Amino acid sequence: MSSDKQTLLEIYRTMVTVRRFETMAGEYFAAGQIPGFIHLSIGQEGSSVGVCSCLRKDDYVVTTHRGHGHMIAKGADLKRMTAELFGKKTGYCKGKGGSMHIADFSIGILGANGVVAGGLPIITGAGLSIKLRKTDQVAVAFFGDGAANRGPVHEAMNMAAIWKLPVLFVCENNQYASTTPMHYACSAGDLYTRAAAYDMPGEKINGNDVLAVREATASAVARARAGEGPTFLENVTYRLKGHYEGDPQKYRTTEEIEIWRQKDPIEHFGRMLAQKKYLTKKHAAQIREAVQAELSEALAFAQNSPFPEPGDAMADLYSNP
Amino acid sequence: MSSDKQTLLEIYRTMVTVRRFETMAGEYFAAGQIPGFIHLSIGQEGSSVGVCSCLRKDDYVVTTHRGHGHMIAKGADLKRMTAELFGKKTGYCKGKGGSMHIADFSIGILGANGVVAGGLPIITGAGLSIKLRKTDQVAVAFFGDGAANRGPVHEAMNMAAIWKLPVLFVCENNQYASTTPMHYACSAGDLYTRAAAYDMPGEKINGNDVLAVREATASAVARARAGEGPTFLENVTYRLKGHYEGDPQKYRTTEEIEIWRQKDPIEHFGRMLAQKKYLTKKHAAQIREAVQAELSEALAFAQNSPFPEPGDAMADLYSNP
Amino acid sequence: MSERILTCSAALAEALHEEMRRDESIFILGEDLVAHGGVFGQFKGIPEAFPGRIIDSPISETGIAGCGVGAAMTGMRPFIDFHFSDFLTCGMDELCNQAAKIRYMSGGQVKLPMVVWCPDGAGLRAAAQHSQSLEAWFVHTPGLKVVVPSEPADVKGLIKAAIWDDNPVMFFQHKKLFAKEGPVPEEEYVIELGRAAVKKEGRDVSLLCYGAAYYLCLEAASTLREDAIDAEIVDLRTLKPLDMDTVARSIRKTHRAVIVHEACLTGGFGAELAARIQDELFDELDAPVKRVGAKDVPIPFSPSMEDFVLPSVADVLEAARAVTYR
Amino acid sequence: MSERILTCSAALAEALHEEMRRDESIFILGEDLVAHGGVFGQFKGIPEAFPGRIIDSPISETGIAGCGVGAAMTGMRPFIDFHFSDFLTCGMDELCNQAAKIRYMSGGQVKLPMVVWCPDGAGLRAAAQHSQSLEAWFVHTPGLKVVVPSEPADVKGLIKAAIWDDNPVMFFQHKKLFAKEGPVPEEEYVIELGRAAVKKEGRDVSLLCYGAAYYLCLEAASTLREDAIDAEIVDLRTLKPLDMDTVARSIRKTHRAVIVHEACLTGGFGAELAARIQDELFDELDAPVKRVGAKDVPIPFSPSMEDFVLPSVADVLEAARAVTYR
Ligand SMILES: Cc1ncc(C[n+]2csc(CCOP(=O)(O)OP(=O)(O)O)c2C)c(N)n1
Ligand SMILES: Cc1ncc(C[n+]2csc(CCOP(=O)(O)OP(=O)(O)O)c2C)c(N)n1
Ligand SMILES: [Mg+2]
Ligand SMILES: [Mg+2]
Repeated sequence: MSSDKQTLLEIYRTMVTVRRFETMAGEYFAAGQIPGFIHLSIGQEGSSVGVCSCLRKDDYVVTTHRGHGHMIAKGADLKRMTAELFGKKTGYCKGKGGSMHIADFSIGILGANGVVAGGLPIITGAGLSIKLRKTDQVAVAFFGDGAANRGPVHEAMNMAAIWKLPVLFVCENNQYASTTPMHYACSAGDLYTRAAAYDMPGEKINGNDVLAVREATASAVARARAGEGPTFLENVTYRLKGHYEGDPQKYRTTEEIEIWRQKDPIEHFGRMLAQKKYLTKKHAAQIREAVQAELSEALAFAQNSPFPEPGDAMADLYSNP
Repeated sequence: MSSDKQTLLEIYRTMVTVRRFETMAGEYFAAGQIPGFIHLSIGQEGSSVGVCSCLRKDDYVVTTHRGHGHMIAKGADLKRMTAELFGKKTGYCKGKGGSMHIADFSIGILGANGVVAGGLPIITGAGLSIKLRKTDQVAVAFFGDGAANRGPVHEAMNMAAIWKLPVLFVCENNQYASTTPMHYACSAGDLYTRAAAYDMPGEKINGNDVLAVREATASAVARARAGEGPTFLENVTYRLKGHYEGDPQKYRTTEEIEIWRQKDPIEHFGRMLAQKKYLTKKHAAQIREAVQAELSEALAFAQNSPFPEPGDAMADLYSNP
Repeated sequence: MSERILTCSAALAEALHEEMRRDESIFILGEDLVAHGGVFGQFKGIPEAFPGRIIDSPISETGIAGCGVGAAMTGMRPFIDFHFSDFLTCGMDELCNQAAKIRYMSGGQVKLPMVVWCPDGAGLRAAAQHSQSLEAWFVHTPGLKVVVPSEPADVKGLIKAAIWDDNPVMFFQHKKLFAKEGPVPEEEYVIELGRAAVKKEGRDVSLLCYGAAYYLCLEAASTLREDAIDAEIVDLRTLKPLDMDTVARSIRKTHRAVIVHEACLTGGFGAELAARIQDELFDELDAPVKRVGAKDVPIPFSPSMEDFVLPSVADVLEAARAVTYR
Repeated sequence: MSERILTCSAALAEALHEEMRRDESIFILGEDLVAHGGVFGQFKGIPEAFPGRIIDSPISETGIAGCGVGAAMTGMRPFIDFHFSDFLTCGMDELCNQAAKIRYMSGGQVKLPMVVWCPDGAGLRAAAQHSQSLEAWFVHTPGLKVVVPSEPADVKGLIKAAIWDDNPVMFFQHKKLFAKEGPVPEEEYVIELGRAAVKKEGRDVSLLCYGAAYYLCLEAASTLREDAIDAEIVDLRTLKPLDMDTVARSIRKTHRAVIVHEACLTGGFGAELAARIQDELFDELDAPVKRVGAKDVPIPFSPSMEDFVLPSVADVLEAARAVTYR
């Protein structure tokens, strides 16, 4: 796994892209241009980008209701993503899925999921498929601290463990499941220890340190590709925005949010890059501008795209009827 | 928890009752008098009787498809049990349930279950109910090594842990889930370690040593009644008969069965009682005879009882229609 | 009876306040209830009024449903909040193999007083996994009761009956109706399960509906009046038990029936009702029983497609005209 | 075509042998398959012939179903054994919220070639949790196909179509029919999904059935002949897609229909079919469409009660006579 300047700058740029994308999504949601509801991952870019920076295009990922970051980090097209959020025909899912169901099978994204933990049995199936097809792909599931309390997570982990499947279980512990503090719903205080039950390596990582995430992921990926089985990573992080856009957030204090704002993964990484002299203020500004330009293009694409015809709803259900 | 002579002899007698009941059930199943299919617990009496010897009548138990032993150990009526197995109107469930669904709510048995692990979320609910009603009852779930791989087990354990419910999760690891060896389906080799994920005490016990089971259960019950939360007990044992009566058992060797036959929990305990001079050969024979007499009575009751009327099938669905 | 205007949410909350005050054995269990009084504000004031009796659960629908069963069998009256009815898929075993069957399998030894409360329905651009109407699955499961109210007064009266029923009751409230307002009596009342309500009398066609579809029928009926078609609206309110008497009385008068629900058409509750009507009232029918429901696809995200998939007033009009012009 | 006599089990195993030899991407996943070749011997010889391609799972129905979804989306053709259809309750989310919807939600990006194979049905004194017929739930779930064969030849031809279908297919085989024998062609063949079979021609009444109910109808038809009632038997074979053309053709001839299935009556597939028939063929019907199904209770254990609850030949006769003497 290389960590040369260019790679690191690439990672930084991706993190900025996620942040800016989410910010834009929040704005256009507030403006009523994005229907339904959306869940933003602002503050969690260290995890999404750190993990995906270790993956190949043909590796699989299942993501969650809070999945924009995973999509972008895995290489999704911003135009088609934005268009999907806007419910447009040019979106990834032709407007059928929306934020909670974006998928891009061409880059291995098997889908976001509106069912919490819904992706986990699926990723084990993808891992089994890899093993049966004898490729060296890996399959990665992102899920939350809340999701970790659902039974399917355990069935999926146990099956991946006994069959030594090339799977990464990446738990993004952002401290809350909707209104519920992680410490309320998990008496052990840690989630990574749940892996031990299946004799699976589990590790707790500072999810706001993109390089720590990258390092842990890289060894898990290496183990997986070597046929040594699954790994559990608990990326400890924080969502800086509400659970969904519009969340009254009575369950936490602004002080708490402020503490975590100080640990912003992008600023943290930016400072590190600056210390290494990889990133100047000017360069950082250039990156932001370039990202912004890309996003403006995506936004224009989405806004200028047509809505689906009503009758399009009848297509795409069965492959063959 | 007393361990005086009388208590121990009572325990011994109960173990013999379970063994004899199961043996009888096997015979009458083979003779075609018991419809459907039955799963016998021969060899597992140390666990069922050891655990239930620590329970009060008002404590709750959920049991499994292999539940006759738990029923008897909790104090069920042999007549009504036998009649239920035979599908008779006088059975516990009026012939509606059969072996896999026997229940006796009057002694806290919330039911056997045809769905593996089906009882676990239920027992957590019973535990929650105890807590809300502020009684000092405990709620005990029996389940198998195979059941431990189902997701609901984990949801149930986590919930019991975070709410500190008075629940005992008693995993009877009899080495097999139907044809599947425990070591195939569980890479960690142990099941009790799964409790740690929920910060729940977990203990591995020689399930064929009824006193060891009793001791571990007693402390778990004490913890539960004291409001200190749930405990996980892994009672390691072995089923000496097939998964169901008629099982071809291609998945294991007769040698393996023989090894475990040497560890028969009843013989083991009988020898211990003999060493303590609590039990003479003659007394043991008397006990067997008394049990046999009781069973003959139960059998006669069942055989002489009428079958339900066909139309009885329409009763008992709704409490109020 | 004096009345005031309440929303469906407020009607539910009011009923819960009243009954929880009355009986200690009622408690509420579900996800994310305490901090915000429920996702739809449906439990407003309950956390403050009844601390410890509205309990936040981890995300564990299987466990939640099972807890309801265990608590119901041991002396409590659990009110289980399922968050979104779509996640009933995660509790199907506990609901359909346990709750529905345990009393029967035990030969009637035990009661299971348990309400499974589920926000359902589409129209919020929430896409395929947050928009379903799944009541038909439970109608096909002996041992459960199924209630789907439309108006606030029905919500209040029916939830009380559901709470006091000694059987597991599936109670579906449409998400889009939480803010719907309507008159609710001041006085104490309960609406017995199994009683449909003729909400508008008419002579030409019976519009049989429940839940959100009631409002489609209401709108359709006023348009039909312009065509000189006098529609009767029967709000079924409970699907199991089903008030076939009221349905039959209406059809004996109108000789024509249109069934309207939001669930997708194929295999929906309308199928059962149409099958019964044509069987039991064959000679009364002057036209086939028509069904209006969502098109047989998952609910799509984009507004124009979602609206297209859902049953509309136009669909009701078309069906009503088809049977009356016949 | 030359034929030999096979059981339903053997027909299934033969089809699997043939197709697994043909295509490496087919594999079987489920509980307790390898040691005994499946609980019903349905996979006889497969563990030996295709080691590593029939996989024993832990008891994790949720995981098993989800694995099917994940494998189907990534290049495999999973054949998921659900052990007993009753445990579909444990995989409902993976089947109904994931498998059924993912293709649609993704705008058609992916195929899900996946067979969910489920032994179902009653009559084995296995009681309420091992005896259900749940096909109606899945008919009401857009995105799934539903197949319920009766005779060995149908099993073989339909399972091949199911395996090669690019969509998730629910495939139900009645446990009591595994040992049922019947002629099966020697030659290669596939039975397209969505084609009913007129298995006996008749002029007086259409008996519409599937799965085990086919045999009830067969027996009923021969008794009816003594009453000079000439029954036609339409074995639907697949419920989704439904071959409404064949059904309509039959009813245009007989003008009378009786639907027979083993699932409990209320909300069963018969409701959907009756609703469609009365709607689409209203003027063709000389009598109401009658439905025969199990009584609306869980399946009881004791033989006399179980037999009472299940639909019988006598029930079919009664319904057929009711519609023909009308
Ligand atoms: C099975 C299921 N239960 C409940 C929900 C409602 N819900 C959506 S997101 C969420 C919280 C998820 O928390 P977590 O897994 O920690 O992810 P985060 O939102 O923090 O990223 C809940 C309860 C759901 N979508 N699916
Ligand atoms: C949910 C579910 N899956 C599968 C089965 C079929 N089945 C019945 S018993 C059994 C094995 C159970 O093993 P274990 O939990 O170890 O209990 P044991 O039989 O050893 O007592 C299986 C697979 C079932 N009844 N329920
Ligand atoms: Mg979280
Ligand atoms: Mg076992």
